[in-house]
Amino acid sequence: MIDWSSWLFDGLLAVGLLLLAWLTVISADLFRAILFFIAFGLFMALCWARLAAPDVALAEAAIGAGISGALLLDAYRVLSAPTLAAAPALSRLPGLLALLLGGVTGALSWVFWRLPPPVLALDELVQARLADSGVSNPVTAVLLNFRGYDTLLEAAVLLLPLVGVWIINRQTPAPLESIPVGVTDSPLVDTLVHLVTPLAVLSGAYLLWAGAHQPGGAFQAGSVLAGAGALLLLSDRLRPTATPQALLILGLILGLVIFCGLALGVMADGSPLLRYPPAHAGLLILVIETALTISIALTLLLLVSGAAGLRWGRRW
Amino acid sequence: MSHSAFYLLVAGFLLFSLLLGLARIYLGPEPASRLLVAQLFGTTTAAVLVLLAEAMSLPGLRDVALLFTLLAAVLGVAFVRLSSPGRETPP
Amino acid sequence: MTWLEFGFPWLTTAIAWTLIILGALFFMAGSVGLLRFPDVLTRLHALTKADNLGLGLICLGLAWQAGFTPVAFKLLLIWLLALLSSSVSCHLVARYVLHAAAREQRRD
Amino acid sequence: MNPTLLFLLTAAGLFGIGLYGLLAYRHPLRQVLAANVMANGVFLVFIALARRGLANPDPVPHAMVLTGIVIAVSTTAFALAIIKQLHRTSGSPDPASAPPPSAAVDS
Repeated sequence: MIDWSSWLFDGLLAVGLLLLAWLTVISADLFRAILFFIAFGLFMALCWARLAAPDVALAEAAIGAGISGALLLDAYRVLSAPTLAAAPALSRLPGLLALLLGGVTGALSWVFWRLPPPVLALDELVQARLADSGVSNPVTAVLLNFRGYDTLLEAAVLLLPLVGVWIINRQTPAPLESIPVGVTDSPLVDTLVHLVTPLAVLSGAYLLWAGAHQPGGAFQAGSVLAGAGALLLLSDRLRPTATPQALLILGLILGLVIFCGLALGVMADGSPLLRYPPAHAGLLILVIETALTISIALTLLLLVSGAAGLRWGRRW
Repeated sequence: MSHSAFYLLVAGFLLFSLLLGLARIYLGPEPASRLLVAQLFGTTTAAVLVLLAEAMSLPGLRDVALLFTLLAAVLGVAFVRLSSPGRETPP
Repeated sequence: MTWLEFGFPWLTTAIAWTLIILGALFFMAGSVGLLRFPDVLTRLHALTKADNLGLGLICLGLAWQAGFTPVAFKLLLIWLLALLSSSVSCHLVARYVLHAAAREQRRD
Repeated sequence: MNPTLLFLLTAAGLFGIGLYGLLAYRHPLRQVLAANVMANGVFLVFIALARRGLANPDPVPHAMVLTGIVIAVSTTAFALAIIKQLHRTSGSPDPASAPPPSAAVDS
């Protein structure tokens, strides 16, 4: 019985994903394409949930609901002009192109069909060493201990798009400034801000703390805080500025600095780079994650605002 | 019928109703109507996640649903603030 | 787990499942309303009311089964948050539609 | 046919659809959306394989996709910033159809 109902659910999920992806790609109207893509992101989050990846689903939910929608709608606002309504195919032979890419999909499908069973179960390796990692959520253990190099570099990579946006927007006035608050100036929005902001901070802290033993961690917490920050930007509580503040810069690099500092610091004991002593690993990971959360949240928030700095806007 | 099967079945039914509602993005005609579908997605996704949490015994999924509903309004606010037609202040 | 379970273990399940099925039907009603109603404001009305009632009933059904536990509390919180965000979104979209209509009229 | 294979085939489909959108349309915002669809296809391969034949899902792909999602949204923001700037300076997001800044440059 469980088989039958799970097939129904998985099948609908797969069909929905493919349908939404297709509609995103082919919709002539750009606004429609954006909405289909947002819906696609939500379906993706359901898919992660169904595949037993709650950590991934948390990040996708926070980013899909709070950040990517605001980013895409802002791009649409800047680009919106009637000329963009129709988007003709580039290729003179879209049919041929479709056939070719159908071939790619077919080849990939065939590879997946014939995929040999896994030789090495990384899961067993992780479970065997989990006790030494300082945390009991395997995903957090992988991110911050077993594959700390990756995460360290990703924390650095995350800053690159922001620097890029700064360079591009150097001569442009801070984008949101020019849009009137207009319709969103409502007491209900004030209530929303008053309720959502503390709750988002609370759930960010909860995710950060709980990430040691259940789904959660720096990336998820940072995404939630950035989502709440986007709400503050949109409701004019935060305003973009043309120049960054010193404190903001400090917050942006805090994660990277503390991560590097502790990664190098453990070498004083004679252990290799990034190998935390098991006795203190839990505490070290929490410190790194807290700093990373602040940096990730600020980076995403600044990317949404497209500005170099932020200041407080309208009173609460 | 086991509990898990029942929850999955209901979740599947919700997915189906979600896909039905999608037609409104296509039909439009005005942007606001299309945006409504995004709202439909927010609520329905939360319901599906809560049911999945029970069906798969993954309590972490309830946190996902919580985050979803917490941030669901951001999209609505973004749409209204960013897509005010023209740049003039409303009456 | 609930007090009812002493006499009738099946009754808890029956009540919970009824609530959940009712909730799912409300979701379907919301989708149908979104498709069938003629303009934005009526669609908004159908969608926001039906879906929140649906989510509420599903959460209630699951919470009933969970009994008096933190899980039930979390489900309640999810529902309250959904009420908050969808009522604000609904209000904003409705205002947006009205302002757009007023602007249209002034232009004519 | 098992659930893992179903999701893997879906991932292949997503990749193909995204690639088609990337190559067949020239509007850059559309291409960004298509590239994101492709990226999600790749993520789906990782997560589907993580569950293959194991009691607990493999956490390593989960960790990689988790960071991948955050990186993907920030690179998307970067791409959108470029597109918006292009539109502001040339009046069109399409580099090919934009008028050349001056005749001298356009030799």
